[in-house]
Amino acid sequence: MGTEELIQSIQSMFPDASINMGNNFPELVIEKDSLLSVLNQLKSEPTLAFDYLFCETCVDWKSHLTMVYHLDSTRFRHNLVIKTNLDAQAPEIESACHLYRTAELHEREIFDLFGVKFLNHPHLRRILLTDDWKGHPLRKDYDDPINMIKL
Amino acid sequence: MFEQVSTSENGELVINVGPQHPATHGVLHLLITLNGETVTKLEPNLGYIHRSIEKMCESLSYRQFIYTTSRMDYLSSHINNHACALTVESALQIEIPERAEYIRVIMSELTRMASHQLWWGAMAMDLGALSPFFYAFRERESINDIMEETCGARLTMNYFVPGGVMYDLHPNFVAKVKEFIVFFKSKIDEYDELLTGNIIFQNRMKNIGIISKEDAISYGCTGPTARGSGVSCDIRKIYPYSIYQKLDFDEVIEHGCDSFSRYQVRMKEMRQSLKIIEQLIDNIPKGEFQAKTKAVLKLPKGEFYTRVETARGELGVYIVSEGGTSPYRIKFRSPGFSNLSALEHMVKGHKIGDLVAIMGTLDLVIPDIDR
Amino acid sequence: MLRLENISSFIHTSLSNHLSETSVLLLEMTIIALAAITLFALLGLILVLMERKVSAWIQIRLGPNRVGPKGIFQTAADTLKLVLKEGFVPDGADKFLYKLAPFVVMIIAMILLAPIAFAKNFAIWDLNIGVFFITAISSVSVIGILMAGWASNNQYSLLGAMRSGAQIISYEISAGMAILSIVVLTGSLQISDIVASQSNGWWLFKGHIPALIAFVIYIIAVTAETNRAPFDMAEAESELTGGFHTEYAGMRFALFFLAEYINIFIVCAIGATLFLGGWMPFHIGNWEAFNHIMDYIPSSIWFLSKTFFLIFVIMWFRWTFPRLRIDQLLQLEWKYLLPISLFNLLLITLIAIKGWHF
Amino acid sequence: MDVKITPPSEPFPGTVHPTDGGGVLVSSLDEVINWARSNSLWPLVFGTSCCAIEMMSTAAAKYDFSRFGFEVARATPRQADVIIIAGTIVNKMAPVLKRLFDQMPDPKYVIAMGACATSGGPFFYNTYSVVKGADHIIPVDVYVAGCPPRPEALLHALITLQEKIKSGLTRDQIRGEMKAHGN
Repeated sequence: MGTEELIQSIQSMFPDASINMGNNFPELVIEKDSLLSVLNQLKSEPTLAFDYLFCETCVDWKSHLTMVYHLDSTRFRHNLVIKTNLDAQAPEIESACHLYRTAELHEREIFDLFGVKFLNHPHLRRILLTDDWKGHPLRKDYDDPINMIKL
Repeated sequence: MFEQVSTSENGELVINVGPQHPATHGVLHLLITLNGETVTKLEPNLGYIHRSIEKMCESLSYRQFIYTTSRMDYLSSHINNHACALTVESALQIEIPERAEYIRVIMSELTRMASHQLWWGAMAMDLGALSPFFYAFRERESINDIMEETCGARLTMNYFVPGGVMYDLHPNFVAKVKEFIVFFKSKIDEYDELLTGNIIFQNRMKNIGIISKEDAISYGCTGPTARGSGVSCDIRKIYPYSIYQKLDFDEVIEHGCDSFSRYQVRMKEMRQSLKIIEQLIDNIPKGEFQAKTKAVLKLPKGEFYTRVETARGELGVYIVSEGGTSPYRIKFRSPGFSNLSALEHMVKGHKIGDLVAIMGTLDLVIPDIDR
Repeated sequence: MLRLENISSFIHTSLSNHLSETSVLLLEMTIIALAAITLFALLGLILVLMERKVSAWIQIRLGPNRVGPKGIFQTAADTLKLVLKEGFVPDGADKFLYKLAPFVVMIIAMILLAPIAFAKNFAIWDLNIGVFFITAISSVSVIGILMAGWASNNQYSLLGAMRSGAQIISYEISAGMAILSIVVLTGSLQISDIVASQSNGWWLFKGHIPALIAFVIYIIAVTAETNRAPFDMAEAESELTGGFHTEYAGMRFALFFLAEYINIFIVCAIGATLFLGGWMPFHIGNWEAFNHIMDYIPSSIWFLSKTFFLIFVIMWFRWTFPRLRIDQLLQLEWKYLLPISLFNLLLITLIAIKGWHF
Repeated sequence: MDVKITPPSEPFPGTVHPTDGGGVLVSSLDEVINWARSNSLWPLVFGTSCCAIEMMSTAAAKYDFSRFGFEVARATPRQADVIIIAGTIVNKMAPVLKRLFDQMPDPKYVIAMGACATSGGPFFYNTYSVVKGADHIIPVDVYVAGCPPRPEALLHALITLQEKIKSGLTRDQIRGEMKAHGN
């Protein structure tokens, strides 16, 4: 399936969501509540078979956070990026780790560095920093006057 | 008098492996629960070498941030640099000279071999065979010598820059690489004789640390870890970058799903790397080694993602640019991080000795995981 | 000619001329004790250095060569440093057992030295149940290791000690069977008798293939019993950091370290005595001239060279093989070595009864 | 241990009475002890990042630090004499490093290998988690420059440490001597 066809078939699956071509991969922007159902459909649909989540991360846009999921299909070798916006004050989203086991550690990392709360995550705890760490360092407003020496 | 030996509720022994433990190859901390010698639960605790590279990169320019990636997965530093250079180049649409492409691929493959050699020695050491480590380092030193002549460093090269490579090749380079190919071809057979056929080694590796194809995909395993389970995931083949398209080499896939398959994949990959270098070393085109680029690089607004195949698996570089001289957000999708998440699945029900062996076959580099 | 037996008898006679029988005995015991301790220290130094040189040779390195000529004082420096290092008891350890354990291991290694014949007519105590004595005492050494592992109050130590317990007790059986096969052939438990029975050839050659099998089993079993790689379960540096001696430092660790090497020496000495003729020179049939030259070499040299050859073999194992897993280790013993050695013992008995050996 | 040691650069306040040979035994015993300690430095297996690989190279056949008797790398801090901090120390690792150092029995020595362990190195600016130099946590005897240092540099550091132990001087005395020499 070419990229054009892929975009069309995904658009027909999710008429509400917007999809357009990014620099590298097609990008699908969805509502955060529909994340699990979208992922589920993308994974189970035999012509798409997005079975491999190769990157999951978050971007802090100050006004809001954006969760970014990079999907790949090991059968058809096509990729898709899913984006969904979260509230900056109390970011919350369903965990994808029941669909993609790799999300478990990635989500713990995002929780640690961005403070995104993943619902139904088996053990959401800090992973890279110490348990008593204050703040989420990859947020743009994070500041640590003691440890960080600004250049 | 006595402090109770720490046990879980049902009387199982809880042990901290790491952060300082010879088998973790760095500062990984594993909290394992043992029933007798059998591992019933394993929980990785990371961050003992979390150096906040992603945060640092947000204040570094696109030329500067490459050096931090050499220190991430220091065993395949060339390949990490390659990923970053490719991202910047694809964003700015820089055409790089063919000579630079050839140099890059040769260097990457040399790095891959050096990394696998170190893995071979270190894994054998985990299994209790101490001598292979020294043999592996003998070969690795000759690669280091080649690198040092051209790049000026032995480990953290910072040789690939956006637009090509930093310096031209050393005049001795081609002769030395050819010498190395002949030398290493005999040595790699020696590796097989020494370890692969050993009955103790085979018993320690076969049917240990099983991960099925589906699980490997779900856990996001890449590189030799996944290819040992029959997943085709070599980025050089499926999403070719640089000049890999033109090269004749095989993606090594084993279907055993166990430690031994992962071992075999790496051993065969070394031979494939030799094959790639053999194809290239005589045909390095003449010309520029670096394209003309602006002194200050500014990426256009947008998001850029590059995937390359390091010695451990798929490295992804995700750059979000706001149009400035430094990235707005940068994310390194490191292969070790995902491979590590499969560790518990592989280790459960095995003995503590196998935990060490399985970790050896995953070839974890902790700074790559923690970043 | 200067032979060890002449020296000992000279000392005995010269002392007896001047002193009463009791005081001669006491004095001789003191001399022997001092000699044994000196031998221990020397053996420790030599064997550790040998291990490091052998490993360096196998691993294409040079090995220690800076401290003293060719690095021969390296282990002396190490020992002195270990003795001078801070000795302490970790918090929460069972202090009494923690301090006792290295001495238990050490003393057992020392007692084992008694019946070994270092040269012709030169043994500390040539008792009539020598072989039995050795098997009995050597199985006690596991107590020291268990003690160390338990008393350290450290999970790694505990695991290492438990592994070691299971391992030593298992392999004791095979080692015992292998020793027994020679006892069957000789018909005596006394070391001097066993050596004397090999005057016309070593049991390794005289006993046909069953003796060879017994020898191989013996070497495997004692490698396991002394906790050497590929059976170094108890220490397993890459798994358990240091096994039972994880919490030991300084002098006490040095004792464990020393005891390991002394144990290797002893098991190799016993192996050389039982299978390779002890201090007996190497003779070939009726090559009179050759045999005469062989006789000219002192018996102590024969004994030591055979022992060190076996030690070298065991070191060679260590630097070549990967480690077994604990269940594979026990499987090897109970499923393979034990049945083989039982069957082998039957064969040897048959050979001994029928007199098929040379 | 807040003992004030007079740096040798300052003149001794008072007169020194020479004794006829009384100190020879003690001082030569000290020399023997220092000789033993300096020639038997067993390193702890401790590597956090890139420098660990160069430490391994130093152990390997080409550079071979076993020549000096350093090859008995111990996995447990109880039996180690020198801790080579090979790599970056981050905030989460700092208490672990301190604990490892505390677990080592005296006398113990520390080598800070590489720029990260010396000062934070390439991770000095704009990082929230890197300790800017391991000497914030434990006292360091010898610093090695480089990112990562070459194996020769580590060997040199180990030999320097040997010399330091052989000299029998304390950290403060050496510092005083260096000041006197204008370093």
